[in-house]
Amino acid sequence: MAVSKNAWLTGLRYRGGDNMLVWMLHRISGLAMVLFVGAHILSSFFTQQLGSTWGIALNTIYESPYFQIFLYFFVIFHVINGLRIILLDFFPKLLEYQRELTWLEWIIFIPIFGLSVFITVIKILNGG
Amino acid sequence: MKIHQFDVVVVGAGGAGLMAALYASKTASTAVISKLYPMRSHTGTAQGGVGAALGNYEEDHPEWHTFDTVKGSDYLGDQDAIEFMCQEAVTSVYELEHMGLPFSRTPDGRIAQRPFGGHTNNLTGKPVRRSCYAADRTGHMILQTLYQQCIKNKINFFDEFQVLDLILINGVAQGVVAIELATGEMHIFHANAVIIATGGYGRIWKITSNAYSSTGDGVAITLRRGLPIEDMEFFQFHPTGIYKLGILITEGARGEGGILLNGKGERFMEHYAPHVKDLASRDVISRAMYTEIREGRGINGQDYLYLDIRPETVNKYAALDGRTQPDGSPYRVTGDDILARLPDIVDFCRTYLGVDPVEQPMPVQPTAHYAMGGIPTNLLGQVVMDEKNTILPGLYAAGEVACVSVHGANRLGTNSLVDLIVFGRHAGLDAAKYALGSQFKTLPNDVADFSIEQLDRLRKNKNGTEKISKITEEMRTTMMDHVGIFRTNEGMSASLTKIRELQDRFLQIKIQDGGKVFNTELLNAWELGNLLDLAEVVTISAIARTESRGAHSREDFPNRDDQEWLKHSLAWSEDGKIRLGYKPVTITKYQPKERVY
Amino acid sequence: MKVTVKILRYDPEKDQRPHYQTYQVDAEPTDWVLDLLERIKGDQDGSLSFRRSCAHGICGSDAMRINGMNRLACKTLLQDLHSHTIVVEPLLGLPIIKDLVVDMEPFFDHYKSVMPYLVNDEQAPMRERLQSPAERERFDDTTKCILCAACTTSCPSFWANGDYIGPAAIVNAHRFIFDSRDRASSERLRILNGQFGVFRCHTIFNCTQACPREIQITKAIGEVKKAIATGNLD
Amino acid sequence: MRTRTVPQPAMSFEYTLWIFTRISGLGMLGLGLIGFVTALIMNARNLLDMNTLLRWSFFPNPNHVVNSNIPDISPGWSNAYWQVMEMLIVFFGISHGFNGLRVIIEDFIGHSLWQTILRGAVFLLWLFFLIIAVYVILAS
Repeated sequence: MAVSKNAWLTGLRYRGGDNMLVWMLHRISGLAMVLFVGAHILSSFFTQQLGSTWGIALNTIYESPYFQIFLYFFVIFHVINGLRIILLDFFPKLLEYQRELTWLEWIIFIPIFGLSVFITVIKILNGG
Repeated sequence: MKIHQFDVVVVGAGGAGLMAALYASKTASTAVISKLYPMRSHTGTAQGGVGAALGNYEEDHPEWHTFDTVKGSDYLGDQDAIEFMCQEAVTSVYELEHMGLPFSRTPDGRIAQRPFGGHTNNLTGKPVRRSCYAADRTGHMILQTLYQQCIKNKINFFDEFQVLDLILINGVAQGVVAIELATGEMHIFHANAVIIATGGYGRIWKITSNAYSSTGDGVAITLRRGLPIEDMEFFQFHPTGIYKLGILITEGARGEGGILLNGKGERFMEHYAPHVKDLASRDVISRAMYTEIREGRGINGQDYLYLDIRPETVNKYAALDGRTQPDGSPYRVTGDDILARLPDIVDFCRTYLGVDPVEQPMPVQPTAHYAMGGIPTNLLGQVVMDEKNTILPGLYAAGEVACVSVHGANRLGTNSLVDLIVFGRHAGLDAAKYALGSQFKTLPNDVADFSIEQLDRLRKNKNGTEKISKITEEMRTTMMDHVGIFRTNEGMSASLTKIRELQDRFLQIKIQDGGKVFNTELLNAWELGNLLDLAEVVTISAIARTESRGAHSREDFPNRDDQEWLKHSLAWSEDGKIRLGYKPVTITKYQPKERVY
Repeated sequence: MKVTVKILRYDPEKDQRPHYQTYQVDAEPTDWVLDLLERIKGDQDGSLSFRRSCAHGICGSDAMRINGMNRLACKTLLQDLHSHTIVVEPLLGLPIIKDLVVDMEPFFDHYKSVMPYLVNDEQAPMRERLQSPAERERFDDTTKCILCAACTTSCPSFWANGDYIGPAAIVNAHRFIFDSRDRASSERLRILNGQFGVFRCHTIFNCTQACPREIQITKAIGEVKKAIATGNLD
Repeated sequence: MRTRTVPQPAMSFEYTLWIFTRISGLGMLGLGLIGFVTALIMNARNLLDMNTLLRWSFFPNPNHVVNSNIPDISPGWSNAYWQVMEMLIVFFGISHGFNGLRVIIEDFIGHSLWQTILRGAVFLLWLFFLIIAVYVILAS
């Protein structure tokens, strides 16, 4: 009788607040890091134990400055957002100021990430 | 078609219905049938508080409450019932508190109370703090608390079932017929006792504080089943509805010191009620406001006035009145106090008017609010069916739908909540006792036929030309214009003609929605039929009563006439005609006097 | 002014899937979205179904998705939407019965599962139980809930998994957990400590943003989490 | 207002991992900071550039910086202290990450067989990665 709800993609059909974007980024960055670190551990293992060449190839990608810009974004964002969440868990009273805290988060994030990108870009320009 | 069997069925899940169900379910198997989810009921919009002489701040007695209610009713209330209600109010409020109702508190942890219109210290005549409140959402809290307790007691809820008909077998109530909104299926609820608690019918009027769902279904159903309805000419207009929208601004706003101002910036209530001024009873203030507007003293000459709760205004007039805090110091408020005590009012004004009441006055006009009349009952909530108060076995009514009558010609603020907790409780207790002591009767096969026929008649009108919205609009306008605060024979007769014309046109109504699932259009049409029937009864009862009393005020008969009219009117529907009858008012302690505030 | 209203319609007796239908309506900037729906139902298409009752934001009947966000139709003024096109859709995450009417049963089932009622078997005094204004203030915010489901159906955790108890149920548990008269707080905390309890909340704040009563929902949930972690109810 | 307390509910699986997520997140940062400071004490200022120092702080494994174009640092640095640091960080990191993966998966599934299967799979992956990571650390 009733149509079933469509859980997938519901997020795209709802206009959430600033914090929904932040939450999505947290998930995406977390997932991405599980992927990098997992692959990294695997490649280290193969390089070390089997002297496999694809491990080295993977490491080369990691160490390329272009890739590192992504990595910085995910790591720095995940860390700062994670700290915000922990702060809110310890002091629920701050939850009333969540909007301000989210702005603060971006205010902290942007210079740190900007600096990292700046350094990396300089490195690329210097021929990496 | 499904058949259910319970000892007691309660129709309606507002305050009275839930209260009745809660008490009935202590001994009997109970079902609550409601066209809305319980939390959607109109009780939830009640704001200011529930009156009970707890005396948490100052001296107060149930006897004073009784006298104030009798006086408020313009001596039309039955005094035995009023006395009973005011005595029971105290224990009922404590009981609600024990159920978990989050009342606001006094500094020493007791239930907080505030002054309310018409509630006075009988010795000094000054307003007394009698209304027990939870900020300005007392009704919401009552509804929540009762629903929570019903969940705790595991009561059977049939949410979104519209009751269409009452089953009477050999003069005994045996259940109801209902349609399930979600499927369009008919259900028969077979029960030994039926409690009707469907609320009021304020939707007859254009400017109303009532919900879309306040369509008087219970009253219309019993009227169609040959039972009388009482005192239908008395319908309360609340003085302070938001201009044009009718959304209520609680009397508590005036209890906290709010002042009504006219276009000249005058506090006009001084002229109409020199003793209690802005805390006179509602009919008095509504009439005063109407008079001010009609004499051109509305704001900018328009048809509204200001309700001012800005701290500077409140403090100014409180000083003029010599009002004090409970500890004897002068009464003063700040913007934050207003916000803490009336948060929802502030929210409504910001949302709907774009006005911040702490900084600007609120435009208000009287709004149709509460039905004093309804299904006649006795003290235990049992429905009575004639002038001699003969009981109809197994049928009960409580809340706004019922007329005990404790409100008489005009209800005092806070007494609606008192009514529903006291009489809801007794109806529930007595219904359970009665149901457990009686046998189920066999239902005939055609019990649902009348309901099905009513809906089919609406549905089959494929070539209809009339629209629900159009007829509704015309009915509400004519009732507002002619059967509102001030009434004349001429106007009401015109209105009656109009209502009858609309009833004819109603037969030509066209329903576009042919489906079964959640067919709100069909049910809205059925509700409109109820409203039209009730509008007719209201108008006929009002034309017949040639006096002014309480909320019924006639320009052609401006005085109260106790010789002729100190009696309740009853109306029956017989072969499509309304027949009127009358029954005496019970007077015990208080002889009718002139009513001055 | 003319306003375009785009409504997600679904009639289970006719349609396979929900579809959008567009209406043109005359409106004033101070009209509410509910007025528009009433006007459409009254003048153009009687078969449009939606719930409504009190029409001023207290009963919680008409929560729906308006321009992508959960709101009460009777509390949303056109002028606040800043748009001449209004998209009205049913709440997400609950099955649609018809048009804008969704099945509320799963929502109420979650609500009922947190013991949303006062538990205190001690002998009650003859008068009221005492409670200081500060103790009363402690849970004031969460008593405002009208069970409109706007919060629960704005929660990504609930969309993903209907077993999640949802913000509304936690709010109503909070109202009793922090009530000084109640004696079943630890039982409620135990329920909320389960797999589909408070820890499925990822502080996304859609609920707080959606709440028409402006309850600090995420804060309430945070306080419940903290109470689980510390056992402290202050 | 007197303090109201209730007996804490028993540690549930969900709560344990919730609190672990916070602890491990903070833990990784803390360990990184400790590593950073100890590396500086061990004269990292003259041996490593900033980039490598950061990488070292969070993964103090000689293998990890081995093919950077910096002087080989393993001789003086390859000791038990760094191995313990590294193992703690790796344990926190992998657990934090796979728990996050579990949360994301379980946000989408209710009580069902799938839940058990996927939970088992995540557990096995976690164990697998933990073992090889420890192996790599000890073997380098």
